[in-house]
Amino acid sequence: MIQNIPLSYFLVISTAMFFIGIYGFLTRRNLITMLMSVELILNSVNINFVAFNKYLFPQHLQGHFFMLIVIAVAASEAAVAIAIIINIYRNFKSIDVENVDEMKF
Amino acid sequence: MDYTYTLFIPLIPFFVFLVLGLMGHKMPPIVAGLIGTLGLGLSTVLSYFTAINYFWTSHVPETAYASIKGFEVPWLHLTEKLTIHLGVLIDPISVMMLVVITTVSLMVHIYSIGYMKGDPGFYRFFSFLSLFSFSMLGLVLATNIFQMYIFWELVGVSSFLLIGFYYEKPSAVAASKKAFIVTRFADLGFLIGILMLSFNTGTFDFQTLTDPHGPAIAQAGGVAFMGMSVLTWSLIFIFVGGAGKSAMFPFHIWLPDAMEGPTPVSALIHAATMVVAGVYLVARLFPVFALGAPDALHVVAWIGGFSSIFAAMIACTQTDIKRVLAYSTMSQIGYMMLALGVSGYGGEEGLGFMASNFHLFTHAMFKALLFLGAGAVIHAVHSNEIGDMGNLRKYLPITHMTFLIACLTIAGIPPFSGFFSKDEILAAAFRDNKMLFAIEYIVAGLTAFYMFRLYYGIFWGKKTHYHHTPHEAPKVMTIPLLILAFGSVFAGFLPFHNLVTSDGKGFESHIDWMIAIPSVLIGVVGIAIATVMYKSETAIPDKMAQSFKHLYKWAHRKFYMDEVYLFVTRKIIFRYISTPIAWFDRHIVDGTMNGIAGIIQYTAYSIKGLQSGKLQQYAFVFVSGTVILVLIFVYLV
Amino acid sequence: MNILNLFIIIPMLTVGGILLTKDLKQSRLVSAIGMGFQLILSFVLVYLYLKERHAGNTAAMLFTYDVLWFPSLNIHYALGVDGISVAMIALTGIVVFAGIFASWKMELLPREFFISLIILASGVFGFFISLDLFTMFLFYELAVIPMYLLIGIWGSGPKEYSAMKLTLMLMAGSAMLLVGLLGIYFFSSPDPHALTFNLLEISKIHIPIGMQRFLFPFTFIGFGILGALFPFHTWSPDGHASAPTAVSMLHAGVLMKLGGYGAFRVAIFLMPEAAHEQAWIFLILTAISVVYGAFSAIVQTDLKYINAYSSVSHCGLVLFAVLMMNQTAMNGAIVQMISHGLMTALFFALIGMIYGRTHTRLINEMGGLMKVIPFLGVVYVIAGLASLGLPGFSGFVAEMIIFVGSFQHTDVFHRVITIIAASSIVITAVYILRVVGTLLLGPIKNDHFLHLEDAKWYERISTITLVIAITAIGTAPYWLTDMINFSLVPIVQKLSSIQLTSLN
Amino acid sequence: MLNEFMFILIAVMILVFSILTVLTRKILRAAVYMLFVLISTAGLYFMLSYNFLAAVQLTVYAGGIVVLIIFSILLTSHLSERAVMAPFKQSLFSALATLAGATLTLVTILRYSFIPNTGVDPQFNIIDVGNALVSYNREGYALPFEVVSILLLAAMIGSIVVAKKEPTLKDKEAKLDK
Amino acid sequence: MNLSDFLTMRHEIVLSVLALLILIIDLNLHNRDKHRIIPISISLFFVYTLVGFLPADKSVLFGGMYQTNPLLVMMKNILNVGVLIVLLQSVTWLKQDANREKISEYFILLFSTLIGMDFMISSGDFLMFFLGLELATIPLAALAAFTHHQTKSAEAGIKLLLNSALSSGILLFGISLIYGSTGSIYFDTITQLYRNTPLQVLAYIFFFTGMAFKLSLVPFHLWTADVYEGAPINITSYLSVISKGAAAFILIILMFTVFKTIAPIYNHILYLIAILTMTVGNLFALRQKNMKRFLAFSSIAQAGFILLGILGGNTMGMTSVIYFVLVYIFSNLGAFGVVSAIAAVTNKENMDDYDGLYATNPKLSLLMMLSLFSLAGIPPVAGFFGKFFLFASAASAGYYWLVFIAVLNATISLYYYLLVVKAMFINKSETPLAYFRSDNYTRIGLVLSGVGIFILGFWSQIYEIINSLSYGILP
Repeated sequence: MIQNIPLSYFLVISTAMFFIGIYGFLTRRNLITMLMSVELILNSVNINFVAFNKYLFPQHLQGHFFMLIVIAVAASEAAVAIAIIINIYRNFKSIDVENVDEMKF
Repeated sequence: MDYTYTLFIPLIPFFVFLVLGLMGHKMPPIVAGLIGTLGLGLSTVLSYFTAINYFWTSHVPETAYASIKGFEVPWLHLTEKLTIHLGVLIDPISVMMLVVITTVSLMVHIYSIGYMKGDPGFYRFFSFLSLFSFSMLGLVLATNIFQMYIFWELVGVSSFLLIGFYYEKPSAVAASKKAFIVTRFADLGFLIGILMLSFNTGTFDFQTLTDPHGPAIAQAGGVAFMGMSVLTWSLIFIFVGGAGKSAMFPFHIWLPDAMEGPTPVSALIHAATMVVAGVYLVARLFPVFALGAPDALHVVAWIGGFSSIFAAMIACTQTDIKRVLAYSTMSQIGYMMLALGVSGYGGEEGLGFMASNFHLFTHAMFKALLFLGAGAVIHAVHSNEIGDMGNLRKYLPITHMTFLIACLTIAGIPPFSGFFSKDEILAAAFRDNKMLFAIEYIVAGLTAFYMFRLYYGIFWGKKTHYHHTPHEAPKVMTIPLLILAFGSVFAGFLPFHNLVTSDGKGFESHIDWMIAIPSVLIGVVGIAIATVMYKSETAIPDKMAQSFKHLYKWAHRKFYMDEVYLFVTRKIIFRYISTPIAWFDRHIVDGTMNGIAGIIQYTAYSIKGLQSGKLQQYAFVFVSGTVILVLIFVYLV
Repeated sequence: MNILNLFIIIPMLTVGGILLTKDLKQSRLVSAIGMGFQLILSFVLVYLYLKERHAGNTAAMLFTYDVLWFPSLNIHYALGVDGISVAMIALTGIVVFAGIFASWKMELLPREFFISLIILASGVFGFFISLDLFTMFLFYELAVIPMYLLIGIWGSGPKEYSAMKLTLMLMAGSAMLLVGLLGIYFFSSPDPHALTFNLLEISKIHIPIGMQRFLFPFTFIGFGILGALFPFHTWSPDGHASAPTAVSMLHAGVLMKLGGYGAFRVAIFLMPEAAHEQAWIFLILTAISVVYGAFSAIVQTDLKYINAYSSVSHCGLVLFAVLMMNQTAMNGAIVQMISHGLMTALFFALIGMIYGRTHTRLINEMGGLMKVIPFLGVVYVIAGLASLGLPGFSGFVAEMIIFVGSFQHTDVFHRVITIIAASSIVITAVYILRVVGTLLLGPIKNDHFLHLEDAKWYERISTITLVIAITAIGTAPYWLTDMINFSLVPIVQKLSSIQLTSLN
Repeated sequence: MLNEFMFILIAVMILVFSILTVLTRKILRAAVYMLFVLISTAGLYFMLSYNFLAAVQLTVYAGGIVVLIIFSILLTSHLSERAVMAPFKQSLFSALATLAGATLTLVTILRYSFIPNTGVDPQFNIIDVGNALVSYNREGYALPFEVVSILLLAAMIGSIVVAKKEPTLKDKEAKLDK
Repeated sequence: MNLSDFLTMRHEIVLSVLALLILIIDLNLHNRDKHRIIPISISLFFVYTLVGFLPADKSVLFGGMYQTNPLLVMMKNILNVGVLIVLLQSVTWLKQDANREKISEYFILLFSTLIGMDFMISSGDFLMFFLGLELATIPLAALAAFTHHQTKSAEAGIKLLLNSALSSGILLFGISLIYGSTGSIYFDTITQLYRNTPLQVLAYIFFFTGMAFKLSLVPFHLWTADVYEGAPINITSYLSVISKGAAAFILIILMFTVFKTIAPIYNHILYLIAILTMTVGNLFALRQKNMKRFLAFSSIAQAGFILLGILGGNTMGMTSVIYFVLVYIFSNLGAFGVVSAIAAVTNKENMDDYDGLYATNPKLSLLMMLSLFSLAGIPPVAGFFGKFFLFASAASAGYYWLVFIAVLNATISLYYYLLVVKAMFINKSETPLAYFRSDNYTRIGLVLSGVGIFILGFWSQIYEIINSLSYGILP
């Protein structure tokens, strides 16, 4: 809990970050940058968890641990994603998301 | 007296029908013919026995003839009150009809053995004849109106089968179709009438219906629709059915075409028996008509009157001998209808009723004779056209004589039977309605005229050269002619006013010479004109035709009734109802169903762009979906 | 062993038997034996039923058999028959039997053909013996789906289109039906733990009128689609036209009867108030069906289309009569179902046989066939006469009962609509005679037809069976109507009690 | 006062760098911006005195994941390559959707009165955290901890399977040639 | 940890051990003998499936993070049986040269996703739930990208992974708000504190979209078809059957327990989504020519039907959903099994290739037809019962119009199912697929699904068991 800083500030930051991440996900053409946007999203969620934990329910560590797990998940997600991206790069010689549309309709 | 055995009168022909129908093709033709004839002979014997027994042997003089149910079984249970029974009803008119039907039918059977000789459908012909006899007998013996309807339909189908007997001839097929459909249309009226009548009275039974104190007549009052009571309406509808079978205007158009059938058939069905079913129907329900719904009776009278003059006018111009006879039949049945229509109920009042039945009886004899005679002529010259004939009197002496007798009879020349029955009708009409009476005078003259036109055309007239010398028909054909001629001559002396009356009681009747003499005179005038015009080849007929050009043309074209019907069927039913409905079905109803499927397909194809394969677009939809859900369910709901 | 179970078991055994067969000869023999048994069984059932009734058993349903199937939903495998279902079963037995013989020469995939056909038949049998709405619905769908294969594989013409259309429309019908049935189920008892699908149980309670108003159209139209209710009938002409002979027979002869039977057994019986309220709408539709079908038939040139439209007309009359909701008319409806089932089966059998000889179904291309194939010609005429309501054949009996029954309503609406419906008998005559005239009578149009062979023995079995049934009903209708009447009494009593209460 | 200043500084950094991450045209630069974001976030955790979290954030997130990402960028792109940006229409609609979403979410969140903390704020030290991590009672996180290990193992195997360079057709042909 | 705890967690523990065991065996096998993994793994898994059927009680472990009861065990067993069939059906494919070296990885990855699903089903809090969800998804992405030489496979993998990342981001944001507004991640606490406030509804919606992604509900379904098409066919069947089934299970558990206080709200959402899902799924399925893609869209439509059961909101709904999933697993596996058997031998997976199949491969065609009929809900196969009960449960809540729309959609679905039937039975082909004999594993897999399709419907016992188990879990 930070003096004079209300919870809502955190929430504004995290929400903004969340939607910035989403915006990035929707517009970045490079698969890796899309992955980065996902990381932003997850990060914003982490902020939420931590802030809620600290400000509202400091007796327990639920948000705290949630955040830890999310990081772990983010890491494994990133690992697999990057593996696939590299695979795609091999196949398509490009990691532009626009090219990844062989299957449609 | 137990009349249960009368059951067999119709049943014997029925069995004959089954036997011939199922096994006839395996028999030699003559066996089939004999089986048919013998079967009907048996029925005839039974009928005569019944008639003698009913009218004379077991009848106590000076009492009313009773109406007896000889036999009855329930056939179909409809509602609480309504059950269809099958049975036989014995009363004066049914017994009279039994005699008429079996006599004429037997004659026709015998005659046909000769006439149909060599026809590949010989057995078929006899089985159909038996079927018809069965149906007709069942019709007249019906104990209730529904049974009558049942046999009414059967009669219709037998007629259909017989008209279309030469089924390879398209005209015969068309004629049979026409006959069936037109009468079927009329039967719809009959059916509706039955439904109305039975619903209101709670019974189908003739005895209950015609009981002057029964429910039908008791409920006569009240106005239901257009100023007439329910009873009146139902009777009018029933009469529509009768008019259809009896070829009354405007349902008459099937009758001339029905001449496509073999001539004996015309004699049996379209002259003597089936066509009078309508008359019989009205006679059967006569007490209800007379006591409960005089308005309906007026309709009967006027339709009958109009039909008689209408048909007579057409008959004057036709050249096909069977058609002339057909129109003549229509005209004569018009007479009978008119007689019923002008009749009252009970005693002297019921003169018309008696006259009608009387005329029915005599007409059966002489008209059957005329047709069979015509058949003999056709048999000899292989043509129906009057133009192909002439001067046949020396080739066909017996036919000539019997034909002449028949012509005189129909023309109402005393002492032939037609004179008596026609006179009674005129007398009845005179009492009731002068206008109709006048019409009937004219018709009498026309009748005499066209019959003798026919007679002269066939047996006198021009000297025609025949490829084969025409020869008289074999005995098997001429004997029926002679028998019928005998009947035509002497049937008039039967004491009908004591036998067949509206209330079963006899009454005194005598010839009203004030009416009879002018009618005979008119008949003679008609004959005279015909003699002048047609006895030998003259130019008068053509001149007449020229001077009454339009009338002649209209009459010759049967007042364009066929065209009207063609218009109704071809144009209205086919082109303006059925075709649009079929189109509607295919394109609108079915099109809607297909359209729904098409729209679904179209939608499926048009939204395929949603699945663009682009990851970011998917994500966009995902996010927007979430946002929209939030918008709706957090802020709007 | 309950006799009704046999109606399911025998077809199953037959299917099993066909699976073991190798070729057409064996499989048709097995089918014929199996369905022959089924036919005999049907008549045994009729006999047993009458005996039981004679012995004074007045229970609404006889030979009941009840096994709890899904206890938590109270779904039972419940069987039972009354006079109406017995009559329908007899009809089915006859038509199926005739159908097997009509497909005696089915060269293409015969085993599959007979199996599908018998599955269809078992669905129909099951439907008629079910007392439980769930099993009834199950059998209903079971009967519909083999149609797709039967038409699609063994049909002719645009068979794939027709099969698809037929299946989809009927399934859309069952969609509506399902909603109705579920609604009925959930209002079948005030106690949520005592809900039931059992027809008899439900009939004892009173479904709230608001719900009835909602559910009745679903149920009625659901069944009505199968019963060719205007304007949902369009599957019928196409489907019939493309189907192979036996399938047309079964379909028009039996399957379409499911619609009428269900509309009466479920929709009206269970929801009488709504039926009374909404009958007028459907009466108008059915009256249109009757006349419209007949008029459409007039201008058709394909024999099967003619008969299909004629079926629309006749089946319309069934629903029409059912909606009149009095004993006589309903009795007429049942008789009409049976009568039409037999007639139309006969028609389709004949059409199939004629088509098999002439290779055309267009009446304009044929003519004078009576001369060369007299047996078929005569039977065709008989079928035609039966169809146009000639006394002595079943059609007349049915129509007359219906019209007399319908006429028991005294108000102008019912009267007028009855007269309109009755007018169809004339139109029917027109198209029947047109066909008979063009097809059988007149001169022979094509020299090829001169050498056609008349009916073979199996074809004779098929047609004669049906003709006998038609004439039997036509000449002695008393026992049939009596049997039906007895079972109609409770139903009509329920309906009339409603009528009285609504008047008060 | 310092806290507030720090917080605002961190907040601004987070937001600015987040925006830069998604807007910059250089891919590598985006990764670096994201690194800044993650580090700033760690700063927030420090300020909330969740030191352990902050440390994890720095090591695993900023250290591990970002490095992974940077490596993969290096593998797949040229350094000088300028990222292709989305077409204007796509950006516009995405912006609209995200703006709408953000507005709705923010409004909803800010209008909600969270249950204020009434109790004391126990300061957890690293031992408490460790105890909680291995505890299998309520408020213990042994199970997730174990499951995460499975996840990481699976992810590892998965990435290996996917990324493993397989003998392509060409390679096989080459082998045959030998 | 004692024996009873072990028994309680047997699914997860045994499966983890299995995965490790396979890893170890694999390490000790020579490259040549890698194919031996197949019988070993499958028989181990078969034993494990049997173990799963040991009786189980209601129990809570890890302070509420792990909960189990007979119903949940039932769900896991259902999934196990499905997976067993999937494994059997994938043998032919696994034996192909390209996959020879990755056999054990296939099993390990598959098992780990199954572990994830089991944990997800058993989760007692959002943390475990989320972990399970991710464990069930991330390895799947790797599996989807399993085939190297096909670009489609990689594309499927990345589409699945990135989409799932986005969705789990949104879902997490929702969870964080739930946590913020209730102060707990434990289900039991949240249940008591969840209220119908805007924030909580919003949190619910965020959470729901994440689940909707897993279940591929419209409009969160767009990834489905592409992934299904690109992934190896057995993975597709796994995705469409097991993964979706697990999602359905957890969704209904959460709806009926955690979020039951906002049922009036989420019922509206489900109503809307159900209609959208069924309709759009059908519309897309209508014109598909690729069998995998076709089945993908059909499975989207099927997911819409599942929502009907959730809308029922009572024991019946619960039972019908579980039962439907069970039936759906068998039916879909039947269909996928045939597609996979054909693709493994002939490499053809277009609808046109199936023309005239009945003439050459009658048994496969029949199984395909029955499976499709089951999917369409035609008696006497099980699908009819499954659909019927779903509709019944929706009707029990009064959603008659929804039921009507659903049944109409079922009719539309029948149309495209019949297209396949038509191809196999009616269409004539110049070059039909030649007759072939699948290997025994595949045959067993196919027979199992075929038997299931029949038995599940008539044998009411199964429904009753599920029903009796469901009875306890609801308030």
